[in-house]
Amino acid sequence: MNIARDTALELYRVMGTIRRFEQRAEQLFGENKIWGTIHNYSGQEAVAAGVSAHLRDDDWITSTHRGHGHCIAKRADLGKMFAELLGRETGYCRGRGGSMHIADTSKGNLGANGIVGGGIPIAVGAALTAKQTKTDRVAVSYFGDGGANQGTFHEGLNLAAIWALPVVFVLENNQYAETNPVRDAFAVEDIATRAAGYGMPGVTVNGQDVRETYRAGGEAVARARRGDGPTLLVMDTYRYGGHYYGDPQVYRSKEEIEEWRAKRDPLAIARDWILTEKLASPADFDRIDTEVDAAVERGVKFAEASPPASPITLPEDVYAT
Amino acid sequence: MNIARDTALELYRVMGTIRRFEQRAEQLFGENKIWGTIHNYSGQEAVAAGVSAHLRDDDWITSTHRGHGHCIAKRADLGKMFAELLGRETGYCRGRGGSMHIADTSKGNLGANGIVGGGIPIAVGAALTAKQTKTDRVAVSYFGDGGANQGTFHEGLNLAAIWALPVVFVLENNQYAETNPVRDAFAVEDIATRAAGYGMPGVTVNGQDVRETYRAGGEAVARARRGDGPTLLVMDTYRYGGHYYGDPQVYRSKEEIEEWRAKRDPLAIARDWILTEKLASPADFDRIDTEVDAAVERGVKFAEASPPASPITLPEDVYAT
Amino acid sequence: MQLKEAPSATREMFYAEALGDALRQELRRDERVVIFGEDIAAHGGAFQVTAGLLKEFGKDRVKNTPISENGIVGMAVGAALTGLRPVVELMYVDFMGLAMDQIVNQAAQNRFMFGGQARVPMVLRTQGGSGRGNAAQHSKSLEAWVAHVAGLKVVMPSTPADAKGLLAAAIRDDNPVIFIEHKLLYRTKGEVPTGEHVVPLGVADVKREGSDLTIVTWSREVLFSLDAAAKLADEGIAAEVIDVRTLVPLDRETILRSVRKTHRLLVVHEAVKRAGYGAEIASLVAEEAFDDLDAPPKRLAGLETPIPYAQHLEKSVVPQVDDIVHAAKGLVG
Amino acid sequence: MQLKEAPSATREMFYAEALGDALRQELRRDERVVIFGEDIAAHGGAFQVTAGLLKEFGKDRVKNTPISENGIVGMAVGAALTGLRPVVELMYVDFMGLAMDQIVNQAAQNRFMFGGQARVPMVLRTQGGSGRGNAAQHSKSLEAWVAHVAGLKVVMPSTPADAKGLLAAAIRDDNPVIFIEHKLLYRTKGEVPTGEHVVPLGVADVKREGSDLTIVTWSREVLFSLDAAAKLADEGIAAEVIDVRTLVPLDRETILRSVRKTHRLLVVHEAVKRAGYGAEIASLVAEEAFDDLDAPPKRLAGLETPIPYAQHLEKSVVPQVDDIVHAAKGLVG
Ligand SMILES: Cc1ncc(C[n+]2csc(CCOP(=O)(O)OP(=O)(O)O)c2C)c(N)n1
Ligand SMILES: Cc1ncc(C[n+]2csc(CCOP(=O)(O)OP(=O)(O)O)c2C)c(N)n1
Ligand SMILES: [Mg+2]
Ligand SMILES: [Mg+2]
Repeated sequence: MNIARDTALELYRVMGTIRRFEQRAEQLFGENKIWGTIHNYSGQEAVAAGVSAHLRDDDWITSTHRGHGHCIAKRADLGKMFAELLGRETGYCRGRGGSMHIADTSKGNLGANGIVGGGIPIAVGAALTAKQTKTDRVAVSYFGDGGANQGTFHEGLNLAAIWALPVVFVLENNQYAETNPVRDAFAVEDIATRAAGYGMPGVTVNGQDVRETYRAGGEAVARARRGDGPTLLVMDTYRYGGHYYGDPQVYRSKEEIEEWRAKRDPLAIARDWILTEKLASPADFDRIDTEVDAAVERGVKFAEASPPASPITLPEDVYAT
Repeated sequence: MNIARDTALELYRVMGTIRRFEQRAEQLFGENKIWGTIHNYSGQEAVAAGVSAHLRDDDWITSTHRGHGHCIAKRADLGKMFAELLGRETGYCRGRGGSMHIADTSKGNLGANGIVGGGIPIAVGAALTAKQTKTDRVAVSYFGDGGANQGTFHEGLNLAAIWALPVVFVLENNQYAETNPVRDAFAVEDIATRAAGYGMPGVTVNGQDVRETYRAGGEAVARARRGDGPTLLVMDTYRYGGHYYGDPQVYRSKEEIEEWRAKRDPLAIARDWILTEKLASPADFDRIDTEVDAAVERGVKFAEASPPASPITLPEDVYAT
Repeated sequence: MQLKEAPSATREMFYAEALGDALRQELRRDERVVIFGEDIAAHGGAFQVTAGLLKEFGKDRVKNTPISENGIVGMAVGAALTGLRPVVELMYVDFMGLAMDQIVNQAAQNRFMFGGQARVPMVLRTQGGSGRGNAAQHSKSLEAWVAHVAGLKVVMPSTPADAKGLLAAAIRDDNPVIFIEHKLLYRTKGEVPTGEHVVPLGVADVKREGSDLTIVTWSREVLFSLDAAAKLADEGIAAEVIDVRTLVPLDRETILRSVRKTHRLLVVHEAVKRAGYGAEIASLVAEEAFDDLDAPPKRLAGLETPIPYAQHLEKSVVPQVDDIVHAAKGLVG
Repeated sequence: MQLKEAPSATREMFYAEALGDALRQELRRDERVVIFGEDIAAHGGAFQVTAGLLKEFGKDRVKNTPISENGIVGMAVGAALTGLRPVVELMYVDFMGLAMDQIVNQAAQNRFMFGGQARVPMVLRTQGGSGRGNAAQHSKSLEAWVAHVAGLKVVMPSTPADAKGLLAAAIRDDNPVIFIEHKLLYRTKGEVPTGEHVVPLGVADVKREGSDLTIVTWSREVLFSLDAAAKLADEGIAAEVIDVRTLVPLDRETILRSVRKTHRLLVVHEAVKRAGYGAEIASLVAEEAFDDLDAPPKRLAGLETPIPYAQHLEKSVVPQVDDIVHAAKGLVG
């Protein structure tokens, strides 16, 4: 598959933005400006970037507790994201949600979700809306290997399959669910085989190479948009950080982490590819990196300058009137 | 597979007992002696008879709302069953459970279950006990095609697979879940393909031929007993009655029912086989039929002579002391 | 009862029929309304509420689902978030046990967690209660669970007219509404407006006036309470019977006003007494009208046992008419 | 507090550690005890309660599971029915939404539905509450759901010693016990008997004596209430603080005895007030000790909103020490 220069650089920019966003979030966390927990996506950037590149603003996604990447790839405003992490009134969720619930309905992001597997049927429902209203909108549900053992996976995939709904199930197999390695949670090598039991295609994808995630995502999204029904994409990937920022990570070795970082870093792979194919020059990357840094800093500034979330308005967010 | 005369006749007897039990239950229902609802198993007798023939009294089963057959095939006392249906103190559940909750823990029947799919993880738990206590006991979970679309199916099969627990999953595909035909609830032809997604064998079986159910059940139970892990058996079968006794059955045709009754009746198939192989004579069948009738009548008598369930003792069944 | 417009003609309908009428009315009125659930299409639902709707509205708007409670409720959440107004049916309220995650962690909280960005206009129709010999997994009364959850509304109609009007209001509401019918009310009859009929959520209905005690109740126990009130009247006791109709939002004023008049409260419900919604009402009255009470606020509710199967056992664990009479006399006497 | 035997030596422990001590004690004592849940083995659980147990008892008795809440709770039910005594951990009480079917339709009701043929000796350990910025899906207090269910017992310890003793009792109980810890108590400290320690279920603990009002509370709000009582004492108000410890069975006598002495009741809990368990206690007192009350029974509890993320918002929706002081003064003054 040939990917044009603009697309290639945009994929790189999205991935870079995710990485940089999270580095800054970790700093802010270290400065005690972020409360609660953050679950970082770094290492997995190629998945969200490659798949969501095919989505329009009126397409939907459902995300997870590890949602920064999905949110950014769906073109969220970084300022509102940081403001949310900082509990500000200008945050996406006015400080009610925090990292684990950032949603941006204006861009079709139906929310990060603290319930593992919880977003799957919600994406199916969005796809039902698409079909029911006779549009060609699609829904993408991102979830982890852990989510794939929840009942919602089974029920959601079956519902989507029997009605050929326009939804793409993106299983991010980052090798662990919290501390539990995939080998302890599955008795099957290739998780994508599960798709056959629902009568839908299942594809295993190298989730570290954005060319692959882009290609597979493109095919699955196109299939959904055409009305041909759902697909299960199993993306092999890896999270560099612990389960959450601060995780002691007793369950894996430093070597394993280093190995993925050194040999399978999605940003490095993209850079190599783009340079090798001469789609851009090192100077282009420097420019993008600088722009990304600036955008992230603008976001932090916006957030820090924003007022704290108002407690007085809490009730109006409980019930709509 | 060669099945000895005694076994063959015992399989026939169990199937005949189920059929006769339910005919009598329908009569009693018509006489307003049974309260609530009954879901009859007639038509599916070969499944429970063939599989449970391999079970010892210290093996376990979990059953469904359509549980008479499973209960009888696990060698329950007919009198206590009828007494339960009649709400008597001598019933298996002292009138607390009724048809939908008959249990006989003395024979390892962990209960009919009114929650579709509810028994699946319970059977997995029983299998965990078997393994944990280092015995060769096994658990069989009976459930329907409808149950196969519940999250519990997915979670239960995966749990059993990753720990190689001694459990056999018997999916009774009787073509309908209440009014919903299998073709509307699955996008896959062969439900047994789902087993592959858990890394366990999946076998589709002619559920009307007790030779087949006996053979497949025997292999799966033996595999579990050996410690080689779970199996999914998909039994193609049919219920003659409606979903419940009295169902108007708008969702299927008389012809379809007649076709199954005429060509695929499990009792007729068994009889033909046994006669053809000269394992027994027509007189043997007459004798068994008479004995079955008598046993069922004794059961009804016992139940009708029993006192009504006592309300005063209800609290002691809520909490164990 | 407040009607949105002057009641047009009425017709005697079964409760089940009136519910179907509301669905028909709303399906016609708003094409975003879709209904789905197990066996609701050709069969018309386990209690025949949706009978005939498939024919009029087609299988895209009246949809049978597989047996996947958490999945279908989650699907309703997603559909509601994205522009439909789904009405999903759970065949028995007991099956909420399978779907509580989507009901509570998602439907009820999405709007709040998203800082008001979203609305979740969905109705979860289900039915509960005992009285049909369906035993412990098909007879519970679980309204207290959902009434405890911020973000949900909870409706439990007792008459055919209320059933129609409240269901219409629930469908038009922009929040997730848990709408709990009663299996033994489906075949009860009453006059129901045949035209558009909407009963606002949050308004209790004084189903009988009286001055000696206030009976606050809902769902099937309203009928029992009215029967009890008639018997009490024979003995010279005038019971006021308030049907709360919606547990959330609760019409506190109507309840407090009545207690300030009668000085005695009896709350009656079928659900298990311990931590039931009756405790909320008794506490409310004790807190807000303490000085008006001439006797302790009393709850009469289900015994602390699962619902047993046998008919005589089943009746022994939930309040019957005579139990209400007895409790009321104890309070007044 | 009643001890099964004379307290041996004590040692200062964290609440989390004390829970681990109970698990160790029971795993040693009874080989039928097995524990499983998500991330409880090598990692020691999200709150380090099970740290070290894998090493001592091996992976057959201390088992990591996949993320399948309904499945693993159901597995516990099956294991309990067949002879084990499983202790299953749900990482957050909010996840009960996924497992309510197995908790309620199966665990709680099996014995009853089977006419007493079975016992379901299992413990579901979980933790709830706000205060860590985990937002609405990881901060709820849901004890009212399970307290409403006939067949379940419900335990919520507030101190390390109670945590150990009550968990041991729960494991030895022949019924399903929902054992709810609090995420902000894990790092609190207290003296805990190092030897065998069992605190019977159903016995409240008067954690502070007083004569002016009775504060009935549980879990983390016990600590807040004790702090509030200290502040009140400075102002000359003597509050009695009762930690119910087990919501089911409830020690009604201790509560009623206290109210008969103080004549004033304040129930304090973190869960949403509407249909919370506080309503049960306030109603109980209003029903049983009406004439002893000199003021309306009062509930101070969570606002009717999901738990928000930001720290200052989070604090604003659940009772803090000063809120308790304020409410108590309002009651006494
Ligand atoms: C229903 C539910 N169970 C458990 C948890 C606790 N938890 C949060 S993330 C997580 C692991 C999820 O693993 P996976 O789906 O692979 O996603 P990853 O974290 O690897 O991205 C767990 C167990 C939860 N949030 N929700
Ligand atoms: C959780 C749950 N959902 C729905 C029902 C209502 N219900 C009872 S039986 C049934 C159909 C079950 O179909 P299947 O599993 O194929 O079993 P069959 O009746 O065909 O034996 C349904 C929907 C139920 N009892 N439990
Ligand atoms: Mg993972
Ligand atoms: Mg079926």
